Amino acid sequence: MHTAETNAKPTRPFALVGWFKTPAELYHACEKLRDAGFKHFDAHTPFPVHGLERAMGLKPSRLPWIVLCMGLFGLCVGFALQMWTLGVDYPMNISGKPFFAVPAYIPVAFEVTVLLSSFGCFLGMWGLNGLPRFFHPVMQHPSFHRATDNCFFVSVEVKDPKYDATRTLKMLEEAGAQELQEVAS
Amino acid sequence: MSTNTTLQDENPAVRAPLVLGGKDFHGVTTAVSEIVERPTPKPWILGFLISLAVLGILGATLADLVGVGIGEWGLNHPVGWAWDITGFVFWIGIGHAGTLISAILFLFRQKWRTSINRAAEAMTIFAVFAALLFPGFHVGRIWLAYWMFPLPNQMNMWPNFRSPLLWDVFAVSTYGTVSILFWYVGLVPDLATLRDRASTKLRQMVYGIFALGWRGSHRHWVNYERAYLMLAGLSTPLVLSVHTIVSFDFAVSVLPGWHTTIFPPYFVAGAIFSGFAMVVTLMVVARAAYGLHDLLTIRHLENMNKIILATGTMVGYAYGMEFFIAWYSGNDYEVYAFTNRAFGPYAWAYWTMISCNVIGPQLFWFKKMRTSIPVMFVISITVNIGMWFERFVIISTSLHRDFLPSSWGYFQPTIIDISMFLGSFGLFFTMFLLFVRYLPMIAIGEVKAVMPAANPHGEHGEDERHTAEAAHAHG
Amino acid sequence: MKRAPYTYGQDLSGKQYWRSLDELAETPEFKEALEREFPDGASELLDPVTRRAFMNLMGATVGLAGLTACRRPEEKILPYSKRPEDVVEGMPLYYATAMPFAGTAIGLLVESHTGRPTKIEGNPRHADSLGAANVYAQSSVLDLYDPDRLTSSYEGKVSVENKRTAEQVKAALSARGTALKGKGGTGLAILTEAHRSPTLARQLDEVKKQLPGAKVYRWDAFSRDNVREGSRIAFGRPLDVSLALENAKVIVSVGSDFMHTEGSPVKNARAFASGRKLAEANAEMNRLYVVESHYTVTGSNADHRLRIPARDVPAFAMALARELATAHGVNLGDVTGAVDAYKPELVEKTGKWARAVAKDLAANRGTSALIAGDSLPPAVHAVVAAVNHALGNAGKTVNYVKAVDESSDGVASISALVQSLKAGEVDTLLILGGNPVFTAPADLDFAAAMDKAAVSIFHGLQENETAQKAKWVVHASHYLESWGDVRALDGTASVVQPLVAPLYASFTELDVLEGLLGGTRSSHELVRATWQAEKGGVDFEKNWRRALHDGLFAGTAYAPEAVEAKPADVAAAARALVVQKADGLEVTFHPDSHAWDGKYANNGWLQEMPDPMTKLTWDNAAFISKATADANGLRSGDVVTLSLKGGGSLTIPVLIAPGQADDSVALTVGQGRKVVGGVGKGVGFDAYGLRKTTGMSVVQGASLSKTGGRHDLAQTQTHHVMEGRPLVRETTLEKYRQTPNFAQTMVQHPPLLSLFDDFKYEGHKWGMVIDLTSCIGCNACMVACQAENNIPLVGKKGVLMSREMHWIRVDRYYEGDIGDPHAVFQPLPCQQCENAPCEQVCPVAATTHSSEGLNDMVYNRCIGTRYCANNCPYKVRRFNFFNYSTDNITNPKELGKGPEVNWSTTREMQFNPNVTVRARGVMEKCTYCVQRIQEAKIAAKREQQERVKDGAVVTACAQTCPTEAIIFGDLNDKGSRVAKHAASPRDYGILAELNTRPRTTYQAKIRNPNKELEQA
Amino acid sequence: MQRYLFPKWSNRVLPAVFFLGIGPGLTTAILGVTYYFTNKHVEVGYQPAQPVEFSHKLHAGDLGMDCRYCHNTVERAHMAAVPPTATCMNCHAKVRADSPRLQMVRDSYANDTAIPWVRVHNVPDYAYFDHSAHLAAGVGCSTCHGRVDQMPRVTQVQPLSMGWCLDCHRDPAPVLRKQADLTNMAWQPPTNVPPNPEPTQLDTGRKLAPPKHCSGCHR
Repeated sequence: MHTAETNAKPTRPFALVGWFKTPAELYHACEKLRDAGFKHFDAHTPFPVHGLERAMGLKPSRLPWIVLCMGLFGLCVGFALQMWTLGVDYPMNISGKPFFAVPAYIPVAFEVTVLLSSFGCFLGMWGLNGLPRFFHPVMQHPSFHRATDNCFFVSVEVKDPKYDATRTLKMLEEAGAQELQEVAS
Repeated sequence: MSTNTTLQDENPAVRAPLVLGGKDFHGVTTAVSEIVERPTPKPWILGFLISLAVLGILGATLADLVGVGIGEWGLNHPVGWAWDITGFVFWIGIGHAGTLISAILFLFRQKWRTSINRAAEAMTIFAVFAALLFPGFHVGRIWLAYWMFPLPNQMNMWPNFRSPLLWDVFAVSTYGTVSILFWYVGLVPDLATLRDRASTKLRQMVYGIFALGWRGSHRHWVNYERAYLMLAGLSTPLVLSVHTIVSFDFAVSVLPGWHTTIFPPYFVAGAIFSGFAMVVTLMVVARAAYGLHDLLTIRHLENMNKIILATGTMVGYAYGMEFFIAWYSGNDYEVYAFTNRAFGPYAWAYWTMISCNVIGPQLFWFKKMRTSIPVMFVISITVNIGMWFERFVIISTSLHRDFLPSSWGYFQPTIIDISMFLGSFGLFFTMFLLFVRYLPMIAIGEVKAVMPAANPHGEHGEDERHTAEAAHAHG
Repeated sequence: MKRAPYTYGQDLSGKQYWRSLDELAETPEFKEALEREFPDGASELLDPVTRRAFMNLMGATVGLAGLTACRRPEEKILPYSKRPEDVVEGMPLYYATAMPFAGTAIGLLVESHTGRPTKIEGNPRHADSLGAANVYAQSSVLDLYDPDRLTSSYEGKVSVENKRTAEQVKAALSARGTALKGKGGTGLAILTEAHRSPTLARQLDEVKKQLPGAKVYRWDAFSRDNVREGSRIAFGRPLDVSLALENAKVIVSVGSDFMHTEGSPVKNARAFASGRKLAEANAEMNRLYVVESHYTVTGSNADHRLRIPARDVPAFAMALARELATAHGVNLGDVTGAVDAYKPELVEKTGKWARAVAKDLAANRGTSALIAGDSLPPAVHAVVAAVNHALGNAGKTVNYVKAVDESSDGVASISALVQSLKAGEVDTLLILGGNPVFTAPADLDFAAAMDKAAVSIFHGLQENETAQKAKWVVHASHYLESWGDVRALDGTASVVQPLVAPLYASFTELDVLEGLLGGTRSSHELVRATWQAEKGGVDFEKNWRRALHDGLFAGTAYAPEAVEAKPADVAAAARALVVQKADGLEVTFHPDSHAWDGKYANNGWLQEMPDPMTKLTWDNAAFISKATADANGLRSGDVVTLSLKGGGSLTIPVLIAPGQADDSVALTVGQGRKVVGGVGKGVGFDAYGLRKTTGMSVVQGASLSKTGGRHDLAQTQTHHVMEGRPLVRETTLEKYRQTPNFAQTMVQHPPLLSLFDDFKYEGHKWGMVIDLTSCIGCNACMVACQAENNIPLVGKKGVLMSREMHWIRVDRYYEGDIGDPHAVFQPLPCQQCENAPCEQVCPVAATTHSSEGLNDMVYNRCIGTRYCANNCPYKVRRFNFFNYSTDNITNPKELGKGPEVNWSTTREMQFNPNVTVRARGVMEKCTYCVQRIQEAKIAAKREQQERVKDGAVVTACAQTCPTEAIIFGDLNDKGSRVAKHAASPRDYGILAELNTRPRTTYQAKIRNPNKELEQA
Repeated sequence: MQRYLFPKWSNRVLPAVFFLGIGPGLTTAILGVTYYFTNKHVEVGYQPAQPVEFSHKLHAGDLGMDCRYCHNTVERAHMAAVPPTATCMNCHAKVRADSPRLQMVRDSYANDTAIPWVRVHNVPDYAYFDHSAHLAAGVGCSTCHGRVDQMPRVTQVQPLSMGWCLDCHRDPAPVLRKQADLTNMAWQPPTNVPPNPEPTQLDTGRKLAPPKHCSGCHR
């Protein structure tokens, strides 16, 4: 049975985790970390805090490209399917319409496009986020359950070259972080 | 003058806040989560049992239809479709409001959507399920319905992609799938909240599994918001295409009264119209039942009533335009079809439709009316009745008297027609009640995000409009 | 392909029957015929199953889509042990035979699949059918397989314990015979229907010879007694009237429905139509005047129809004679004086008419025909005969020929029988066919009289009211399973030959009489003997086989008799004529279009076939005019009590029948049978109760009173006007000559352009043309289609829900005043559109276009969305809402009550093995008889030909059309009849403005009105 | 409050379920259906026991009797009828006149009862196959029925599914033979015949145009 307590005995720590009362404090803390050149740190918030990605210096998402590709793929599949089945494999005279009745094929092609794009969007997002991941070290922080309620967490990973147990701790405390503690990996 | 809307009355420049009662983040979390965590309320059980009973009726009906045949319905030659397809279009239409609220209003940055979009999306999905019943079971040999999908087979036969009915198959199934994805993506952070608040290990595990280990990481939020945006962007043309294609079922035919180019926009407007009416009906009840006055404010309801008024008027315009075009086209069959609608054997249905859809909603021109709970409740229900009749009128009155007078007929529903339609409500409400019982019916995270306190630049109650600028200043 | 039939063994041995039925029942074709859609289900469906079992069955069918090890269940092939001569499994055989019908006989060719007669066609060589057949002939095959037929003989009531074997019956008969011989036959009374069989006549003579005391009586609900009596008065001997209308330019029918129910209807219809075929614009056209009270098929085809109460019809005939004699110098001798009392104006609103018609007749001496209805009094027939004679029509357009059955007045005959029964003079009553207890005049109370006979023997096809009262019930053979012979109206003699051994070891009339006389000759021998005597000689065998092959003995038609008018007698009769005076409402009696006189009451095809004029099915009603209805405050469907001054009343729903004379109520007798099979039970109302010896056809002094009850009348067409839509396009001969292409220019529409290139149809290009000028609306095509294509019945409930399945329907529209409209007919099969709206909307491509332009419907691909039917502008597609073909097949009225299966092994024997039997949930429609097209193409391929020759394929409807109004063929073959017709300026397609490109087109209807009556 | 944390290994569960469970499961299901539920598997190889152990190998093979001696309706009718018992007795009245294995045949002939043969080639009832048409076009027996002359007990060798029919109707050239070879069991299709859009009857040169539209087979 894993609980916060059992995991709390750190053998080799994973990250320094603490939380702020308000989005504003978190925002400024992240700016600090960014300016200090930290790379491997993260914020955990109950809702997307506006502009935080800029404060953390994150690159824009690559998701749109995935969706675009899936969309184009869907479009081709949609048209190819109809063209081949009704035009090539078993052409039949239906209401005197031509075998390649392109106008009539638009709706289905469109729907397939949307469908595959959505799949790309859905799966792509979870893929990029590395989810589902049911266990993550930061969850071991005793108050972490409030990260989905009203606390704004920051976590700085030990593996970050700039990381120094004492200085980073101090730096965050000044920023107003609470319950700062290292969590085991 | 109703007191619920004070702020707006005092200073039009400032919009009424979306969360009342001075709630903080935790307050919001609790308000919503408690609904799920509280022990099951008696009224809920009662409602659920009733829905289950009605669902049972549906089961019996379907067994009869498959076992005996759809002759059990009142269909005949010439009326090959009646309550079945009426029910289909009716439910699909209802579904549309959900997507509209969650997707289109999202793209338009209408923040007031946040507290209603979750329930609305759920409504969409359940409505689509209810809708799928009808085309599914209206076919004569449902055990062969899978022939409508392009599966390789030893007959070397393929479906006919020229048929609007097949477009429907693709449109509706896509619509259902995408709606579910969209809904689930929105649910994940709230499921995480429920996971973290859960008091029993079982709940922690179940919610935990569906939360996929969400930990609110902002690196995730970045992809998440982009995904949400794009799903919204995809759903918007999708939802428009779905009812457009549904309208093609009729528009593509040669039947006077069906063969009409105005159908796509007309159907979409009608769908939104009926959908919002259904949302209002459900929200008014949920609001009262769970005391969500602070999150589902009068402003939300009023906005929806405005949309009902707008779309209702559009639909009314379409009704009129049909007649004009019929007359203007000089096509005798067209002219007859519409005269027959208004003054033929089905005139009663036509005038029910007009009074419910066009006349009723005009009350919403008056603020008193659109902010009065009882009034909007009644009107929202009559609108749904009216919209059911619209579909019935379009389908049956066009069919029962078409080109050759010799084959004219009249459709009368049988008990099985009625039980099928009734049963579909059983299905819908059973699912909806399960939803409000076990899932957060309001998007917790999104509501928090639109609270003034969510603004990382000072807690003083600012209007959200400033936030963006502030963010830029810092960026 | 016609062959002489293989001769049977002992027809009457039960063993033979069972064996033959097994053979039939197990041949592969037969297996194929049943339950095509659920092959695995077929066997289960043979036994009655409960709803649950049926659900399981459905489940099984679903499962079949998936379960791997699940093959179709093992199927047996049971070949013949010794294959009969000429039988090729899978190839039908055709035999020539003839069906006795009303006053004539219809020559037939019957299709037989390994011994099962399945389809009836007219015999092209037979004068009274000319290759066509009417509804009654077409549907008679169903009676053969009627599950409610008598399957055994009984001594006493029809019940298991009273069953008697064939041997016992023969023994009993000969015993009775010897007993009678003892007293010289006194006490024996034989009651027959009006028969036209030389052999039966011979047998009856034989009876009279051996049993001098025996008496033979005759009774028929509808007979031509008056016709013969009339000509007896006019010419001194009882002659029958055989029309030759092809020679007539002006035809005047005084209350005669000669095209549908009287005389030789098929022949008359053909002759009438032949005078109206407009090959080229300047062609001549005959003109038809009809005077009648009840709207008949003949009346609906009139160029001018005069609607007057039946009581005035005789007077009109007289007035016409007077007008001819006085105004046009037609020499009628003494008759002129006799009819002087009948001033044209005597009869309401007819003066102008009488003059105009008389003028027209006088102008066409020798090329006109005056026809009087069978039911009119002999005096009228006499006068009409005199007129025809004086006009020189006799022998040209109206032939007076030897009457086969000279015994006159049937009413007198049966009255006499009842007298002697009541007087106890009859101890043995032998009833050969018919149903006198049901049909005899009500005031005679035949039922009671029948009990007086010590021994009453009833011989008939089904158990009926008479059978129930009989002491002995002998089950009769259907004409398709018996040897016999029959003379048509014009005397043409045919051999009635069996296509199948009697299914139930039954007896023919000949067998019964033979049994009575203690003989042992089979009917086969008896018939041969008759014709041996007639056409004896060395080459008799050759003649005989020739007759069997051709279906008739060549040159047996009677020559028209040279007649001498007897004006004095006619005058006397005319003076003696008592014209009925108006007194309240009048009631007229007609044969029912479904049940005839009651003998077809258990025939589902006929019951569901809509009445030609009222489109009423599964019922009969009192037909009244709108005015009469309003006067009595009645709507269609109101149940009324109809009572006669002379006593007697009837409770029956009324139906407002446009064209019905005011103050005249038309009743059809034959429905409302009490003792009848599952189909006929509870259908309609028995009007015989009002029919008395005093008023067999018309009776005055009736009154209507509303009971307040309502009755559902199932009509296949509920809207009767065209709403000004150009569906049936018609004009007058005159106008047509000015603008022959009027029909094509009637509809203004933008040019019909297509986005796409048209498909090219290089091979065959099947098409159909329907000539509305020729169509008389007789419905023969509907029944022919039903028989050919295994079209199921839906029952009254089904028709009420407008779910009838007919692939071709005959639309009837009224034009003009609802009181006195004129009617037009439009047969409507699938139009086989080249741009078929139904095809593109089918999600599974179950209906597509063939390379020959057929709109194929594939039942086994159909999943039943009904979208195609919705999108069909012609509404010709039919949906199987239930398992119509198998559920309650013997009692269609029960359909729609769920699948309590009531399967009949004999009924299914009629199924055409070349057409799929459709199951529940699939769409069906006219296929242009694609099975026939395929057979013809394959036959051509066998001969290594690439194309089918014109005429090699003909659809069932076209084949049986009495007036050849339907023409089918290959439009690409420029020489074909259909191509020629399609090129005519009269040709148009309905709703062609939708650019559906219908392959079925119509020839506009042309009427030939008389100017003088036009300006009225 | 004790908070439940998922164990580390749980992170691998979901991917594992997908890649090891659903993935292979679906593939096998699809492949299974497309093979095992089709005539190829269900029909081919069907070899029921017959009431009389009639050996086509003996009669058609060793004795070299022509198919049409017994199935004599094949060129005239849509069905190649199973012969009447009388046909058997033509020979067996003398040959093996008292073989016990022919008892049923003799009974059938004597009592005029039918021999209940078991149908092997069973096309669905809504599909109308016509033997005479195919023979006239030059499609021989063995094309569909295989080497019957080598079958002691008849077995089905072709799926007789719609797709299988269509393959031939779309390009019949490879299976067409001269009329003389129709019943020649040993006939081998000529190798590498080019697809011929307008196939013709080899003896008469008649255009064949095998139907590809529905009503060609479904009525």
